[in-house]
Amino acid sequence: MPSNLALNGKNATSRKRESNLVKTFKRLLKNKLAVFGLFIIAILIIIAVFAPLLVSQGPFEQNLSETELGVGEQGHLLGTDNYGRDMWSRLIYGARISLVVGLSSVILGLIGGLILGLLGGYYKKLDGIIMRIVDLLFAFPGILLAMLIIAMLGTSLVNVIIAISIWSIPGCARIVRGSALSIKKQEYILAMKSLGASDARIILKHILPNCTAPIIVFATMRMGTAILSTSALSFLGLGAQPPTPEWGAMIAAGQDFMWSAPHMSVIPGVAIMLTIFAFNVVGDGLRDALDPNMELDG
Amino acid sequence: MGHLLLVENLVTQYRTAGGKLPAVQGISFSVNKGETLCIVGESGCGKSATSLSIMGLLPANGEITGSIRLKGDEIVGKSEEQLQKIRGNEMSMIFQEPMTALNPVFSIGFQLREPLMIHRKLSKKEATQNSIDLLDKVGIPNPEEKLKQYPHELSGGMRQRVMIAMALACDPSLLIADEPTTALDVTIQAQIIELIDDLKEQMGMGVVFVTHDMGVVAEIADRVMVMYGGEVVEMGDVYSVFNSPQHSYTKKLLAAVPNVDDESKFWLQEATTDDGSTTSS
Amino acid sequence: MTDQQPLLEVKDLKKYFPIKSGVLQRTTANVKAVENVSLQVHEGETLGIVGESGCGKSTFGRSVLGLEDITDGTIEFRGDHIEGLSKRKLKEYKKDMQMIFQDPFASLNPRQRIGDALEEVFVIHSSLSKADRQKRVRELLVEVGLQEDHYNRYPHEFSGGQRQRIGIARAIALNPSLIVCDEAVSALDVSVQAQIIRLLIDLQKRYQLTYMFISHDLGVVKHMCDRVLVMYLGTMVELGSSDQIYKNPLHPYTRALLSAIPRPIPGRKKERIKLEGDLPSASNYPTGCPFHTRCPLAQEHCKTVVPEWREVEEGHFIACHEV
Amino acid sequence: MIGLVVRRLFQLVLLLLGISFLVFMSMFIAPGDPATIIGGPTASNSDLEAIRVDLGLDRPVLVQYFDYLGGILQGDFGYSYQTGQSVTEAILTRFPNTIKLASASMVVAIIIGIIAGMIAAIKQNSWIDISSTTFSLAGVSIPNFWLGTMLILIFAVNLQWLPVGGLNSSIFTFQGVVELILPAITLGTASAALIARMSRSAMLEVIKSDYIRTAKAKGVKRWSLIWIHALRNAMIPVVTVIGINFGALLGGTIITEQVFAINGIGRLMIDAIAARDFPVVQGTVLLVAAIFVIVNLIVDIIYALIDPRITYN
Amino acid sequence: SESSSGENSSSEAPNEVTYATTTDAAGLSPIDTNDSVSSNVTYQIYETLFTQDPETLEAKPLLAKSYETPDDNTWVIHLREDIKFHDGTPFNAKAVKYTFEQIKDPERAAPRASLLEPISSIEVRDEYTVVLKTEKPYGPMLAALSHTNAAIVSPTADKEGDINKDPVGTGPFVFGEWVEGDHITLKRNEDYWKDPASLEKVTFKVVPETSTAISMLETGKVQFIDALPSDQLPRIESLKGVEVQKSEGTRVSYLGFNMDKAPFNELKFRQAVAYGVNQEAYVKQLNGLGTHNESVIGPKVFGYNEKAKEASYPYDKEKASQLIEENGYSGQKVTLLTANRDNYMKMAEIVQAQLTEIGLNVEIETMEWATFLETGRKGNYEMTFLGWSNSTADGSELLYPNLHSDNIDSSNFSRYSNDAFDKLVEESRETVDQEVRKEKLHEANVMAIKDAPWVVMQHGTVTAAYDESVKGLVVDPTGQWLLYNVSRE
Ligand SMILES: Nc1ncnc2c1ncn2[C@@H]1O[C@H](COP(=O)(O)OP(=O)(O)OP(=O)(O)O)[C@@H](O)[C@H]1O
Ligand SMILES: Nc1ncnc2c1ncn2[C@@H]1O[C@H](COP(=O)(O)OP(=O)(O)OP(=O)(O)O)[C@@H](O)[C@H]1O
Ligand SMILES: [Mg+2]
Ligand SMILES: [Mg+2]
Ligand code: NI
Repeated sequence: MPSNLALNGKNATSRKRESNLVKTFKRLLKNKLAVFGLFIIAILIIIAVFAPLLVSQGPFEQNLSETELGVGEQGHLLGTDNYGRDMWSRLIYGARISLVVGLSSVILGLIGGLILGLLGGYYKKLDGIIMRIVDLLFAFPGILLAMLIIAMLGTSLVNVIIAISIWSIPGCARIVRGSALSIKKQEYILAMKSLGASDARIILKHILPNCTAPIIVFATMRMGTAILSTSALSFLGLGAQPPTPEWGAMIAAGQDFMWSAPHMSVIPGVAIMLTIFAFNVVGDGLRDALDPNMELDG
Repeated sequence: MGHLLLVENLVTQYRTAGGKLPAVQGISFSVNKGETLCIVGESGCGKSATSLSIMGLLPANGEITGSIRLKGDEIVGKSEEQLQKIRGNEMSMIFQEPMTALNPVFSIGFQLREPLMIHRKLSKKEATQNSIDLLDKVGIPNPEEKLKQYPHELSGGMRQRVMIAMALACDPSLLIADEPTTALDVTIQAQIIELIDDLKEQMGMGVVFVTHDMGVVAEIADRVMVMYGGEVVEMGDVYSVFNSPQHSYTKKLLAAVPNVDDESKFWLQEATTDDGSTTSS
Repeated sequence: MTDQQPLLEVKDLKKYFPIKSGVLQRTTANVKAVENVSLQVHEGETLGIVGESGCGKSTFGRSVLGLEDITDGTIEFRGDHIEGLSKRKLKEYKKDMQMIFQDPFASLNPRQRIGDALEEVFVIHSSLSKADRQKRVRELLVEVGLQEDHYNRYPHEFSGGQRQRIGIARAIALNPSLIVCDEAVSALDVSVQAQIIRLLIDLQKRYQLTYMFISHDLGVVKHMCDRVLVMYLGTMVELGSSDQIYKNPLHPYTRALLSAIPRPIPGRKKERIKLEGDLPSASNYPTGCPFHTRCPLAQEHCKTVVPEWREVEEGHFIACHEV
Repeated sequence: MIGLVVRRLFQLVLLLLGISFLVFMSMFIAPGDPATIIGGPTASNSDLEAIRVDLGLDRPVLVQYFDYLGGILQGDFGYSYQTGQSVTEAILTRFPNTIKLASASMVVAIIIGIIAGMIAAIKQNSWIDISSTTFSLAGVSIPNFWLGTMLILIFAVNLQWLPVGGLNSSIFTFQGVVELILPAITLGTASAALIARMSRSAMLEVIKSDYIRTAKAKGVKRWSLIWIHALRNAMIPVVTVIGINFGALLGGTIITEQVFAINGIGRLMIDAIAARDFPVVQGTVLLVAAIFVIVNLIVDIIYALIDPRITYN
Repeated sequence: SESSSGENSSSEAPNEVTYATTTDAAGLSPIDTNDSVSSNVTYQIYETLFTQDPETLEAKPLLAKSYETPDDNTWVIHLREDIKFHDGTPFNAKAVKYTFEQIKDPERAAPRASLLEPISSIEVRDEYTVVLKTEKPYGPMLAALSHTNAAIVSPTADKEGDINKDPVGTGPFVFGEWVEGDHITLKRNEDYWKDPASLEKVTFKVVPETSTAISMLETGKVQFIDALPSDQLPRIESLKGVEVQKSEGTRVSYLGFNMDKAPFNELKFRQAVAYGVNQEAYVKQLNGLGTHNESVIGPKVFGYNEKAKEASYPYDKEKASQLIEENGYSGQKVTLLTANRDNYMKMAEIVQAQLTEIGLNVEIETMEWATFLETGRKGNYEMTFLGWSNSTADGSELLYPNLHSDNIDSSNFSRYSNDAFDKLVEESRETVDQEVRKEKLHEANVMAIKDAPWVVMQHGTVTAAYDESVKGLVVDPTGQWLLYNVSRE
């Protein structure tokens, strides 16, 4: 590994210019924690994809005579739930849904939030109106919003993603706007204006990259909240219906069994934590890799 | 012995994506009490790197070997805590970029008072009074009012002067000035140079002065050190360097000085005689 | 020359900055950064602007390029008012007017490799292919005395002077008609400085370029500029050809300035004119002649009457009662 | 700045109008009928019709809305469908509890968050950093419900140090503070986590800047270097997060109020939504919106106070 | 508000009981409320003319002294004398007339107006005699008059104030204060017409989360909780110093078909499902809180007959699969609408798995209660779970609203319509002779079991957990309890 890295270093000195993406990725790989995070994410994806090959009992198979078994009991790696379903099986099938919901709702919410936040932060004229829209989104109760979505679009996983995305928008918008406001005052923005750069270019190429740090933190943290909020939504009947395994819903279901079978809520909780841990450390690493001031290890 | 500052075999390297970049390649020099050493040299030849190394303020990707001694006390390898006591007090520095070197969210007054309150243990009131005097000394009009302003509200030259005032606040034994007067008009520049000269004489302050302006060098320097590509190519008494430069780079440098007293359109004449090759490390 | 349409005509330009104070951030005073500046700049000439630091040179330069919301006055570029131009039109003009910023570090995006930063200029204003753009950038780097392989470095990996050269490269990239050079060469050692200035002069010759050259280095100004404007506290105090200003400085401030130039001759005793008296500030603007508080010639009426801007000889203007 | 405040308060009125309309409409679009809930599964159709007439639900939606607005102009926010209590009264009795809870959690979140974040940044990649990160991530992955119940179990039931639930005493008494501890931790943890991560990240940016180098050159002590020079610069994104979170906290008090048997706005709102008790939903939503806007106005003012470069004209 | 809870925690002070309820009362007027939490409170404050024996559920006079039925359509009720409402208003025939008319008044929109709907006139014969007339005989009259929502209120208090906020009855406890959303306190009625209650003060504390309530019970902050969720039972039973009471209740939970939709309108399909559902397996998951009995009318409800069992379709997977296969239902896609509360989710998950095994393709659709109610009423579903808490414990009160065709589009969610059944139910309501009624109800019950609009999942258990110092608490099969006889030691 180290010799490899040294070699990369050598390559970079040569005139050949690598794409920024590759460079960033290489820098990312130098961060041990981030590599660990990537590793976890890779495992999660593999598990999600190959779920059927990794289980001995299907995620829906009940066995009412073997309920609430503890971890490792009677051949169940992670025990069973209150219907005698295999927790391990449910957990890894659940990864499919939770990862998709978490990732896509965060990405969608991010897109919405970025658009609103950047426009509001950059254009003084739009700021008022956009921030009021954001306030509106904030103040409008999430449950009511979800109920509206059910009423208008029906209940499906896609609509869950829509609901959670909309929830993520105002927070993201405010954070981006805050950063944009201060970056806008920097002299290099003035310099770009003097070069005649279009607003779009200034916003996308100069303001946006300089507010990546808070965005990354927000987005990676939001992943966890997003997965958890699916349980609130499935309560309304929006989202993955039982017995579909889905981490948020699994935690919610396990809450009634906190005394008799704590593993029912702890296991999906740990899974969520591990997931967002992975995304967070990768996010951290990415932030460092994107930061030109980053300390290079020598 | 007896040198205020003694630098031996200083090597400063920056780690970059393209490997290690040696900005300073084994230089040695000394500064005595009450002496001004001017460092001149090509842009990018390692002057700032030298200054930062002495202060122990290299960026995170910088590393240093060799020995730097202040009053016989080794600085290389000192802990941050130990350096804290020295910085701003025993030695202080004026940075090259005035815009980013001041904290944007604190008023000038706050930033000026700070070294006084830390090292001199002055009360806020005394420190304020002292700050006003300092701003006055560096030629800033209306100092009381300026204390309440923020860096972005000042012109480049004023920020530079605030930096200077800050560095001089505690009458350091060693002042490192990295192009302190480039952003200043000549009248203010003259005033600052005089101020530094005075302090040097009165307090026996040693000065390391980095500049491009040969006029300033001629005025302030006791000794001159010429750097090129991270190395010292010439060092000596200001008179001897100016009057009989040895190294070809020094010669070129002196030849390139625009002279106000000269009638000719200087560069147009020389345009053909110089190939203008300037390669940095 | 005077019969020709000027490239740039500024009339009665004023730029005030409000000073806010207190928790409620109320405007309590104004900083008069630029006060009543009017002048013309002709195609192909170099106008030097010198003056005390803080006298409004940078602000003036930025205003001319439309980077500041000016308080009052008009700016015409090639006969068009740039204050009221549409965005698209303005972009066309921007291509024609460039600025080299005084603080090169702050004016570079810290997250952009300088190669990309330079390339971006071409992306904005030309339709060059990517390969061509990169080629041009390499050429530019070399032209300003940097190396091609600096392409992939970030701004913080350069020395002060190197950054300044990047700023210069960016400004000259598109062959604009007007470049405002704000302390463009101050951080360069004299040999590089000479090279850059030669480059600028060369470009000027080739493309009829016009410079507004803001500098504290009076030596450079002398050799570089056709005309020189001396500013004090936001106002114009003297304007004339380079020869007129250097050989026959009339305004007491100009004289003081010139006398303070350090000469590269060690040991020479300087006989500079020391300015005594209170330093006024832009927010505490003196009445009458702005210079009267420090002027060695000041008379009673200087304190109350604003001196008239008058032509003392062909093309040599001055604002002073006493000369 | 006064202009900003006046302008914002004006916008607040418009915002509230917009929200009230949206809430009103969505309650009608959303499935579920208040009369069915009051009547229960037993009620006959005629019973339900009588209830509807009684509540005025038989009139056209817009008429009901304008009626409602008319009431608001006279300071009348309507009456609960469920209990007949005046909405103003219902809110006033619960509001102090919620504000107590939300503010206490915010204080907990800010203190823990900023300290943890800053320390993590200073010791980047050390074990302190990693454990602070892990703590933060646990903070957002633990559902409030779980955390609250666990805290009760440990500190109230097993150790018997703190009460199980309820907010009955004045905040200025010892008992009042003791009662707040567990709920505030429960509600504040997730925010603390986000604030910690944000502070860390902002701090890492700031710590590399030139002005920190300047401060070092002045010999500023490490402590004030970080907690004064760097912190204030790092606060800008953090303050945003705090503002956002305060809003989220107000909305998110539901679970905490539920677990700790606190009689607050969150529970009032969620119960009202579940029962389609429109007037109460309206009232609580408007209140939360108003607080949210005011908090964010304060955040914007704090921006300008922290960063002198930001001005509002 | 109440004095600080800090003092409350030392409510070892006897003569006081705090009860934790998951939701607050909607109101304190028996006329204007219909929810069980409100009845729990009003039950202590107001009294009805008759009351059901907590064990046998037979109606006994309470505020009434006696009654006679000169003909099937006339009920002459003699009232007890010298009883006063808490506000001093005398209790008399006028008060009864006033109360009943208020319940029946459409303007008042009383949610339980249907209780007294068959009554056509209310006459005051003298100060202490009231005569109720019906158009058709009304069998469950006494059960209806025993219903908490038919409790008698003080006419003065109702006319002059809001009894929903400030209740005035004749009961053993008088209203103290109500901090909405937080707690209600009642005080002992010192002038009660019987001996005053032993408890001086009763607090109904709102604790929305059962697990918190259990913790409070454990730490002594509350003394009494009821309607224990089965999943929490192991924890509650493990608590020291806490007693748990469990007894059979009247509540029935069932899987209902929407008989308007195919194939749910086909008997064969319903039979297959009925055979395929293993109630025993489900009930086992309830930690003893529920009994398996496939009769629609439960053992604790008037009209139950053990023989009903013979009509049922006991669990038989083979038979179910066979029916599915023979009638071409294999792989039939079925949506199982489930409200997100009580034990419905549990039923749904288990039944889904069981029906999948017999070859159906079942999907669960969850809904929150309000949405569910509307959807259910409109019949926009295929199969769903529901329950019925029979607060009068009378079979007519179960069969009429839930399965009689009159109530399609309202409370007859299954949209079951069977003329013969309807007739039997009507007869059970219109007969005064209780023995005849019982027989009719049994016949109707058997018919409903055979027709299988419902597959009964369980009959409920009423539960309470209380501090061992609480004595004399009896929870009746409808889940109600009276604190009059309760004391603390
Ligand atoms: N954003 C601002 N807010 C308030 N005052 C400002 C602002 N920018 C500049 N000023 C003030 O305007 C005056 C002119 O500033 P300017 O930067 O134009 O000076 P300058 O001539 O370029 O000086 P220097 O040579 O030192 O760069 C100064 O007094 C400065 O303090
Ligand atoms: N942080 C850094 N990372 C990598 N390389 C750097 C860094 N800072 C400076 N350099 C490089 O180190 C060399 C020396 O830089 P230094 O700043 O010391 O030059 P200088 O002599 O001060 O020049 P100038 O007069 O232009 O300021 C330059 O080639 C520069 O590109
Ligand atoms: Mg330098
Ligand atoms: Mg300037
Ligand atoms: Ni001319």
